[in-house]
This record gives sequence, C-alpha cells and structure tokens, in this order.
Amino acid sequence: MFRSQYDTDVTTFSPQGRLLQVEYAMEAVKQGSAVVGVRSSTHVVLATLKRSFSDLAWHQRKIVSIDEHIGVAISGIAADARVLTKRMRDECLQHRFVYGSAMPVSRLVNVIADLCQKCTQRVSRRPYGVGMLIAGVDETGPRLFQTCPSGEAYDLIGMALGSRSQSARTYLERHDEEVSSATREELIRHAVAALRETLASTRDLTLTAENCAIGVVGVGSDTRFHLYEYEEVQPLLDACSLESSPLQSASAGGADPPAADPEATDDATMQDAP
Amino acid sequence: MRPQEDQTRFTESSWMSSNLGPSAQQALISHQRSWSPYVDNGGTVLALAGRDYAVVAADTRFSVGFSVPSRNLTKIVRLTDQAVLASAGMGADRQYLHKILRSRLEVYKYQHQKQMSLSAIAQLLSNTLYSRRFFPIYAFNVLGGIDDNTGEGFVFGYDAIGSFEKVKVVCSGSGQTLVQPVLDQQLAGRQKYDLPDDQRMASLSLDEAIELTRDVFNSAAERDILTGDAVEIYAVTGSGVRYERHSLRQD
Amino acid sequence: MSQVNPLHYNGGAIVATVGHECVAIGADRRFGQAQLTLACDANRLVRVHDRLVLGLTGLATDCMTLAERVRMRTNLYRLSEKREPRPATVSALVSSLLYERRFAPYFVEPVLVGLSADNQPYCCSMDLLGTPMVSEEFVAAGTCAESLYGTCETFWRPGLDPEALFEVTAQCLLAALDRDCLSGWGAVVYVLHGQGLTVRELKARMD
Amino acid sequence: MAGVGSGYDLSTTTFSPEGRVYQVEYAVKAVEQSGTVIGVRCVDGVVLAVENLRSTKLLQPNSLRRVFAVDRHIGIAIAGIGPDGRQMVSRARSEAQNFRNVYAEEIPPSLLAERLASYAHVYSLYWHVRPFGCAILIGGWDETSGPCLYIVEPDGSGYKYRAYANGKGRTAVRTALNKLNFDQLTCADAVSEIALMIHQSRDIAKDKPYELEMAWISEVCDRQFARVPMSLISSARQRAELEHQQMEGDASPGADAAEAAGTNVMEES
Amino acid sequence: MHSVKLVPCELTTEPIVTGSSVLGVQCADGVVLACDTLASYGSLARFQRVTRFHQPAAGVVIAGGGEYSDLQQLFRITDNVYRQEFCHEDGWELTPRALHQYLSRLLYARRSRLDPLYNTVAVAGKGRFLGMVDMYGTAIETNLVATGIGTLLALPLLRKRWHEGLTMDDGLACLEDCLRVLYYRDCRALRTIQVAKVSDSGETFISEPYDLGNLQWKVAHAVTEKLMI
Amino acid sequence: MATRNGSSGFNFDLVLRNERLVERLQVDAPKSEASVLAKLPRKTGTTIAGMLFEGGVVLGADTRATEGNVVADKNCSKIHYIASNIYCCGAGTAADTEATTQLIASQMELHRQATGQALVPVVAAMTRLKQYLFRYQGYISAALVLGGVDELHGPSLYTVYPHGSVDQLPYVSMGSGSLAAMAVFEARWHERLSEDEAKRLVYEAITAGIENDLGSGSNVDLCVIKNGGKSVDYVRGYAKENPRPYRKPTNYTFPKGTTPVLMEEIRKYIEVKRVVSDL
Repeated sequence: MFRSQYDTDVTTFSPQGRLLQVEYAMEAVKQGSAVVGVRSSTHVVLATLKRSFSDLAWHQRKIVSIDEHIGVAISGIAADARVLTKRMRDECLQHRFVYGSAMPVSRLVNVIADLCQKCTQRVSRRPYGVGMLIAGVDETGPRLFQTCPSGEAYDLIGMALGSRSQSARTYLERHDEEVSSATREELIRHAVAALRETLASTRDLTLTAENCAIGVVGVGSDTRFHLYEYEEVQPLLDACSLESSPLQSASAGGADPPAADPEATDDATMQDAP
Repeated sequence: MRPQEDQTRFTESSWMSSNLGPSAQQALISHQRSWSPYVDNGGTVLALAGRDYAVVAADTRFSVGFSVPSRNLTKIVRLTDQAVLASAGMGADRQYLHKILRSRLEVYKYQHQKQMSLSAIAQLLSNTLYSRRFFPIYAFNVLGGIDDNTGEGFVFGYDAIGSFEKVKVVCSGSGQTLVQPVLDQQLAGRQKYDLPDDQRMASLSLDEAIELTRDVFNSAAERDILTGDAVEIYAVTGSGVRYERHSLRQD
Repeated sequence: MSQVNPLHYNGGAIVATVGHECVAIGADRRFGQAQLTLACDANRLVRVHDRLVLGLTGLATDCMTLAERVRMRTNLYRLSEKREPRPATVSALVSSLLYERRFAPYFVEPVLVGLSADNQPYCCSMDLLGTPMVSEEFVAAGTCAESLYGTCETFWRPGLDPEALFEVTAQCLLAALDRDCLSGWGAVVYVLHGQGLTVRELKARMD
Repeated sequence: MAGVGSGYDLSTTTFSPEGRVYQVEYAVKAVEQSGTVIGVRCVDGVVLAVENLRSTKLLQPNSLRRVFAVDRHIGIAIAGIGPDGRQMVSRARSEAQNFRNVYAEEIPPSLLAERLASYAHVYSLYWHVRPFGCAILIGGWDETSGPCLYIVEPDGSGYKYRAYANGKGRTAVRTALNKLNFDQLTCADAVSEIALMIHQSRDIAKDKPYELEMAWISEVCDRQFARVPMSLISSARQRAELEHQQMEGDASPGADAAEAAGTNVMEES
Repeated sequence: MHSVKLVPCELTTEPIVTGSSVLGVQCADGVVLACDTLASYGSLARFQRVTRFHQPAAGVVIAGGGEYSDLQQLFRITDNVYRQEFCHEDGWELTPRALHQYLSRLLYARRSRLDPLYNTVAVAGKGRFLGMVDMYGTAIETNLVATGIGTLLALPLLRKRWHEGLTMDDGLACLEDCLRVLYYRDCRALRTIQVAKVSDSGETFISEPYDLGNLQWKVAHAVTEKLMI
Repeated sequence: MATRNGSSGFNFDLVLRNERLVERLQVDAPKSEASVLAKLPRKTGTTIAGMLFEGGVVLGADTRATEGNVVADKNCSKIHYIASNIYCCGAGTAADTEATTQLIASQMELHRQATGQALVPVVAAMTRLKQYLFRYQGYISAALVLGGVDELHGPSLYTVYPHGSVDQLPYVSMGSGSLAAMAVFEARWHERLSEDEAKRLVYEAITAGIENDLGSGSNVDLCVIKNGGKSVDYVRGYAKENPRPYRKPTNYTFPKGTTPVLMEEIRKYIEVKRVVSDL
C-alpha cells in the first residue's frame, strides 16, 4: 500500500519494520542465472549455468577462485561480484601473509557479510546486488556458505541461487540425506541434476560444456579448488547424463511456473577473461 | 742495571683511535651508535643458466656478528615451477620480500589464470625493491629460471634497490668477490681474449653446472667466514625443479 | 676496499702459488692514483736473486723505499756472509723492517717466493705490519686479494709442474684482475723452477 | 497510527506533530520480526537463548548464530536484523578490547551497555544513516555485582533487566517470565524454563521449524562465556514438548491466543 | 608500508630495563624453555623476581629477552590475539607456528617504523614446535634457541649435547647446566630461574621461580692462593 | 745489525705523513679514519685457552687468521715459543702477538744466560710481557695466554691483556671465541685434573670456539708442558676436523697455451763464481 514512499532509500524502515531496498537487492540475486552448491562430509561442489547475452558473446564466468582452498559461485550483478571477490582475495592473502596459513572459510564469509551490511545502513551507496555460494575446505572440513546483500550469511549443506533456483532447492531438500553422505562423483551428479531442475523445460536448454561450469574442493587430494570448464567439464556432464534417467524420473519435474526472466540484470558490463 | 729505556714518543694524534685494543674500540663506538634497522646476516647466493636449465644456489648460514644463531635458514624461495629466487643480506628483509612476492604472484594468477613468466617476475622484483627506494630492502637477490616461451635458462642479478640485468651467470652476497671471478673464467670464458664475445660461453650440462656450484660454494666456505654450514641447490628445468642439499664447512 | 685506503691508492695485485719443486708469482702492471691510470708497465716483482723474488704491492712510494732498503740490507748480507740470503732470512728481514714502523707503517703488502738450493719452494706473504704467513698452497695480496683467494682456492691443486703452475697462476690472476678496477693493465708471471727462472708477460685486458 | 503515509515518518530527523520519531519506532518493529530471543539473569549466571528459525532444511544444523562472545565474561544475543546486530557485536568487541588496553581489567557489562547504547543512539540522529534494526541483550559477569543482563534498544536506550524477551513470541514469553522466581532460579532450571516458554510461544501451524541456540555466563563454566551443551538443550526441548502436549490436552484449546499486554519486568538500575 | 613517523621525534631505540638470555631446546617428547627471573636496569640487578614467560593459551608458551616493557607489551598483544580467537568461535586454531609467524610480522612492522620492540622472543608450542623471532622480525624455526649472550655462552654447550632422542628431562638438565655457566659468566644473570615445558600433545607447565643450586665455586681458592703479581 | 746510530725500538718517522695522507685520500669519501686503518692489519679472530693440571699446563689454540671477513691463513700457528719451558698463545693483531712474543722470547734467553738458571721462571716472562704492553698503553693489541712450568712455582698459567693487566687462574680463554671456550671450561672443570682430562677439556674448548665463533676455525693446536718444564709436547694440528668436504671430481684443466703470452724470457741458472744481482 504505502510501499512506494518507503522503498526508495535504503535507510528508510517501512511501517512493518522492513528495509525494502535491501529486499529489492535480494531480488537482483534471483535475476542472475542459476548456481547450485552442495556439500557432503568430504567434498563441496559448485555447479553453475553460464549465460551469454548474445550468440556472439562468450558465456559469462560464474565461478571465481579466491584462494587455493576456496572458490565462489556468484549470482546477481556480476560487477558487484568482481568487487567482492577481489576483496576476498586480498583478505586471504593478508591472512596468509600474517599467519602463514590458509584462512578459515567462515572468517572470510564474516568479512564479506560485514561489508554487505555496511551498505544497508548508509545512504552513500547502494547494497551489493549479488549473492554468493562460498565453497572451501579448512581445518573444520569442507564448508559451504551463502552470503546475501542484506549481510546475512548461512552455513549450508546445499543451496541454489538465481533464476528458477527454487526447483533446484526442492530437489536438494528431497535428497539431503543422499547429498551429505555422497562420494565425490555422486555429489557432482547431484549438483548437475539440481542445476538441470532449473532449466525451464519449455526452452529446451540443456547443459553443455559451453554454458556449464563445475567447481570441486574437498579433503584429501582435492584440497586445491579445481574449476572444470569447457572441455574439462564435458566428461563430468557425460557421466551425469548416462545415469540421469533414474534421477530425472524421481524429481516430479515440478518446476515452478517459468517466471519471466529478464536478461537485463545479469548483463552488467563484465568483460570476459577466457 | 736498569733495562734500557726506549725513547718512544707518544703523539696524541688522531692516530690513537685507530690503534686502540679491540675491546676498547668497541666500548668507544658502542654507546654512541644509535640503533640501526639493518643487520648483515651474511651468506652467499648464486645463479647460473645453461641452454635449457637454471641453477639457483645459496648457503644456509644465518650469522649475526661473529656468532651463528642458526645453521639452517633457507635463503631460497620457489616462486613458480620455472622461477627460483635467492637473497643474501638481511634475514628479516628477505623473509618480508619473499612473502610479498608470493602474494603478488597469487594476484597475478587470479588476473591471468596462468603463472607469471620469468621476465615478468624479474620486473616485479625490481619494482618491489625500488618501491622501498628510500628505506631499502637489504637483500641482494639473484633470480634464475626458464624463459617460458623459448625454454632457455636465464638469471637476473640485482642490487638492493632494484637495478637488474639479464645474464647467464651471477652471484651475490658475502662470498661474491670470491666466487664471481671463478664463474667468469669457467662459464663466461671472459679470459678467452682471442674469441669474440658470443663464442666464449661454455655450455655445461646440468650435472656439470651443479658440480661447479658445489665446488665454488666449498671454496667460498673455505675463505669467507660468513658462508658455510650447508648449500641448497635448486635446478630449474623445463620438467620442474630438482632440489639438492650438501653440507659445507661448519667452522 | 675503497680508494681511500692507502694500500689501494695506487692499485696492484700479487698472487704466488706453490708447485712441485717450483713456485710461481704473478703481478699486474698498473700504476694509478685512485681511479686514474698513469702507467701500465709498473714492476712489482723485485728479483733479490734468481732463486728469490720479492713482490711488493700497496702505496708505490713505500714499495720503492722498502725495495731499496731490502736491496741495501741484502747487499750488506752478501758482503758479510759471502752467499745469497735464504728466502726465510729475507722474509725475517722484511718482517722486522715493517714491524719497526708498527705505529707509522709502510703501506705495503709484501709477497716473497723462493726456491732453496735443493729446489724446496718457499712462499710467504705478510700484512703491512710484517706478520709472516708461510704457505704451502698460495698467497694473495693487493686490491683484489679476495678474488685471488677465490680463484686460487678453486683452481689450484698441489704438486703442479712448472708449466701447469704457470697456467693456473695466470688464469687465477687474470680472472681476478678482470673483476677489479684498481688492478690490471697487463700482467707478468715469474716461475722459479730447478733449471731457472721463466718470465712471461701475459696478454690481458687493458681497461 | 496517524503517522503512516503522512510524510512525517520518512526520516529519523523528522518529528511528527505529536512529537514522535516514527522511523525509530519502525526500527523497533523490525526487532520484533525475528525469532524469539530471551535473556534471563539467574542466581548463578545469565542465560541467553535464541529461537533460530530454519528457513530451509538445507541449513547446516545448529549453524545459525545470534549469540556471540564479546569478551571472555560477556556475551551478546541479537533480536531483529542479524547483520545489524553483528555490527553492534564487533563494536562491543573493540570497546571491550580498548577498555582492557587502558585498564588491564575486564570491562564491566554496565559500561559496555552504556557505550553500545550511545553507539546505537548516534545512528538514530542523522539522515544519512538509519537506526539499528536490532535489540542487543548483553549478558555478563560483573566483578562486584555478579551476573547481569542489559538491553540496548534501537533508539539508543539501555536498561538493566532480570529477564527480557523480544522477537516473535515476546508477549507470551514475557507473561511467563513474570511468573519466575529470580531469587532461586539457577541457570540449569532457566534452560528448561526457556525451552518451554519458546515452545509455548510458537504457533505450531504457522511457524517454521526452529533451533534453540543457548549460551550462558555462569558459575558452571567459571564465569566465562560458553555455549550451553547441546545435550542439555535437546533434553530441555523434549521435556518442553511433552509438557506442552499434556497442557494442550487438559487445558481448553487456544489457551495462549489472548494477546496479554506484555509488561516487561523492569528493575530500577 | 606504514609511513615512517614524519614528526621529527626521537623514539627510544635503546633498551633501559632488560632481560638476559632465554634458552630453548626441542626434545623428542616436547619443548623446554628456561631463563632467569632478572630484569636489569643497566648493570643494576633491579627486579629479581620477574617472569619472562607468558602462556597466552593452552599448548603455547612465549618467553623473551631484551627491553622488559616491550616484552610486557608483546605479552598483552598475544593475549589480545588469542581473545579474538576465543570470540571468533569458528574452530580455527591459532597454532604455535601461526603465532610465530604473527610475531615475526609484528616485530618486522615495528622495526620498519623505526620504533622497534627491542626483544628476541622464543615461541614453544605443542607438536614439538620451537621458534624464535629477533627484534628485526627474522623468524627462525630451530631445535635450539639461545638469545642474547646465551648465543655466545650457552649455544656451544647445547649444540654439543643435543641429539635426536633427547628427552625433556635431559633437555632441562642441559638448560640448567647452561644457565649455571651463564650465571658464572654473564654479569646480567641471576641464579633464580624459571622453566616452561610444553609436551608434544600440548600439556604446558610453567614452574615457579627456583634456585639453580649446585653452583661450583671451587676455582675461588685456586685464585686467592696463587695471585702473586 | 742496527744501521742507525744506536736507536732501537719503534720508528715514528711516518706518523705525520700517514695522517696527512689518509686525510687527503678521504676528501671524497669521509669515512672515520679509525675504521680505515683499524681494518688493515691482519687480525686473528681466535680461540685460545689454557688449563692447569696436576704437574703441568695445557695450552690450546685454533689456526685461523682473518682479514676482515676473509680467511687469510687457514693454518697459522698461534702458540709461540717463549722459552723451553714456556709457551704463549696470542690473539688480537697478528703482528703484535708475533713480535711481542719473539721480543720477550729473546729477552728470556738473555735472562736465562744472565742468571744461569736452567729454566726461566714463568713469572719472569709474564712480568716482561705485562710491562712491555703496559708501556704501550694497549696500542700493541696483543691478548696473550702464557703457560709454563718452572722449579720456582711449578705449573703457572697467566693471561696478559693488551693494556698490561694480568690474571692468574687455573683455566683461561681469550679471543673472539673465548666465550665458547670458557663455557666448556665452566661446565666441566674440576680440581686435580689429570693431564688427559685437561687435554680433552682444552681440545673441546677450542673446538667449541672453532664451531661457534666465525673468527676461529680450521685445526686445534695443543701444547702440553709438564714435569718441571723439561718435557714439552707441542702438537701442531692435534685435531684437523674441518677439511674441505668436497672438491669437483673432474679437475680444472688449463692445457699449455691456455693463456696467450706476449713475451717469454727464460733465464737458465749457470754456475756463478762471482755473485751478481741486477738490483
């Protein structure tokens, strides 16, 4: 009703005590193309759908490596993500410089959460319009976190962000036991399966080496975050498509109604670095 | 019978301060001396390159004045698979420099998705040293590695504030004056006056180069009191980095 | 050391090595004043007699003065002893001449090589106060003494014959001179061996 | 509420004709949106408890955090917007650190409360910032006066409480808190009391599943901040659910529907 | 780099109240540190029962020589670091090696601001960790630590008697012998010492100050009898 | 053979010249004069030590002489002869220790002949040394460890400092490695040492100096004087534990003609009746 008066300044509370600008910033996250993160007791896998905003253009990078043991999948305004990921890299390097060891993932997430919160309390600048899935491994084992423009941070076993990510979340909630006890290969299959859920069945979009990127990090030999892209990701996709049939039938294919997914927000100027 | 008196004359000249016993001299100087941020921890570093390899070596002695708090402090850092840096001089500045360079290399890897090339590292090191032009990093660096497109070995010699030169052989540190002429004669062939410059370079195999390195370090340890204990040798080839460690004189 | 040091003001470098029944001594040819080079035919090696060569480097004026005093004392020795002085004797002589001026020293670093009657080599160097250091390997003096120590420590081996000793000494000297701006401009190597004395003028960088 | 939509409620720097600053009142509303947060000062310590609402099953169990350590003897629970609360927590940590650097002593909770109150208050004065959308429950151990509980509200006011509740189920919990006898209540008892109160305050149908996050500063852990052991929390929660069913069985349905006016338990500080 | 103080002020850069050597030895089952309890004011044995040890957390002990006020400041800083870790509650443990690196960065930064902490610090921790940081910020991990004049008087003895299988008790005996020699020959040393033991698994023990005991002065009467100048 | 009319001792003719010379040279690089001249003479970093035992005295020394940070002599002898029953280790400026001990050695020989004693009393050597050094107020920087045995006092051990002060102790050490050596002594000395125990201790003390002090190195020389000063066992190179560990297996070869020669002159030795020199 009176929403119009209270939703222009980020420092204005609505009568119900809500910060509408922050909520709108959270919407920006939903406009980004889908990203999925899943965590088992030994590994964390990020799977992302990359979008290209014209046939001539390269697909936009969605997974960014932060340090040897941390990788991040981003959804929302790509330029905002660039600022945050650069700051995350500096934080990790600073920690390594001072303590001579890898930075704990949760501490890095708190730094980012504080950064986001500061923008929601001052008029000087708008909140960051990007949500991130932060995957890493440290002394406490594999960790998966999510950060939001509001400054919230969640410690998760699975999450999906971006357009039509609700169907992926439902998939993950239905398979949460299998996910937490999955091996590395099974975990990748779950991630890809969840990602497939977000593909609107009507637009016959399929996961290809072009538009899909997968990041894996875990204990043992996988402590270095490894990003599978282009030709490297193809074998992983093939492995998933072979057994995809049983998984496919299991999910009722109840994708939520294909919300209009304007391409706009994700096309912020982001020159690609192949 | 009184022993014969020497008619020695004492001249109270400035000569006096030059000839006091060692302990007295120390006392004279010590309390005037204000604290200096620099201390020389000694040590010798060397880098030499062949057709397809580069050898970077350094001793492991860490000395302060005439005592040796540690016989085993490495002076070498492996920056990438194709570039190794060794620094003599002050231990604290060396550790700071090596940490800073490792961080810079990580940033480069994020921006370019590939390791920094040898020549880029050389320039980075020069810039880093020059950024402290008026409070210099007291480290004498030698950088060795493989040029990533030609695969040829190269080394770089530096002064403390970043002026550097791309060469085939260089050494630095407290044993520099002892080792450099030997390398000139054996590798650079500088005494082959009859031959034109470009034909003087000796082509040693990697094993011969490592043998020569061990030999010159042993010679340095014989004559330079700040060099000794052990020598670490990194052999950088196209296929990776080989590490060797041999002991030297402990006295 | 910097040019401020009187020992290095005029430049100069001497190396002496011991071989099998032979001994070699090499010196550069430069005479300069700090960075200025005035002559490239300076002779640092003084033949006391054909089995004994005294090398003097440091402040040129002191070298000349010391050479004259040694000549006088050795001539007096020959007159009174009617024989040539043995290397050890001359070394003691030079040592006492230098130490006498303990508090106002000659800025000279002498190197003494000799061959005894039965061809036993003698090789000795001193600092400017006359501390004798007799060595069966090699000794070095002058502006690039450190470099000479480095090259000799690496290239020299015991028991070299006169020819091989010459080559080693020459290469050590030239390698060291090429890394030093205060010495060089030609070099000469004397080799004393059973049959006689071989003097060779080396081709060196003249820069 | 005459102020809504009248244009007087758009900035903290605007008084409405009746002399109220609506933006601060709206901030207080934001505090009431989060899960129930309870602080209880007992005989042998202070318990801080939070009902963390699990928005999705995908959350790592017991990973949601609204209670933080500020120093070894002080903990803070956040009611309202989590990120705002974390800002207050980091301010509290630097205040505690600064005090220690100067006085080499632990900061008295009362002084920390006062400093946090003035910190929050500054944000309710200027137009280019907004008030904190959270209330801060400061539980600590004061060397002289023992365990104590302080509250800082978004308007910058600070009070000393025997027990306090805020968030969704605050009214029901406040009435229940009044019934407690704080002169004998020990931390252990408080844990089960709190579990029961939170459970009763929830509307089973509407509310999302929740996790109980509890921490205390008590004699049990020699007056230092520590998390209440998970075993203690889960057993308290089971007992609460059982007890709730029995009361549900014999009491007339909808017992707790009445929205009794919550009276905070005040104590002259 | 932190900009050097532009204001022309004279920073104290020479020590006033100083602690003497700190000795440390890495043994098969843990690490032992030892030092005396004296803080000298120049040549005056001013404070004779100070502790130069500090235990900021379980399983790690630091000890230092040099300017005593700087050392106290260092102890406060390590306390703050571990308190922040306590508040983080994120399961990441500040290991002894991480603390050693932290201290080396701290001392290096202070040296680079020409306002040094005039100390040499020894860090002993669980997992048989023994490290040292000098006042320039040089971080050294080693099996033997001897700071100050201990480098000249104690290190030769420690290097002679150290071997792989040395137990903590033997290690302590070694350190006590060295402290006796230091008491004989270092005029800024005291016979009351303190010892810290950190076992491999992290149990930490810091002793009360105790007297070294069985000091040998037999040489004394050899001096008086024969002195005939 | 004094060539000047009766004057002996030091000659100070060049003092003013040297001063002015150094000042003029420093015009471009003003470094303190002390540091320039102080570094010139060869210095022995040195670890020397001595220890009394039942019936004798053991002296020990390392064999490294340094010029700044460069080892000038790897096997110099620092234990000097004073008399048949007295030896003296020297640290500090090499020339001073060498010349001082030689001077006092000659005086002791004259003294022995003048007094007709079989052995020179150690205290006599000590007294001459200290008076000589005292006279030069420390300018002659020789730090000495004097040991010997005579009938008068039996085994005696003194240290003489450059300024002329003297210590008489059962165990002493001097030089830059003296702390390392003294640490070994303080840790293990006890009364009524046997000869072997004393030799072992002195050997370990010098070795401690060699290993831990950069100014000392190479070998250990030991000298044992006992049974009334009649038997002296001076072992040069008692321990040689620091050889060069590695030398390149393939030797450096410099075949004949490697070095281009401009001019060569070979002068054969001929039987000479009359001695000729072209000086």
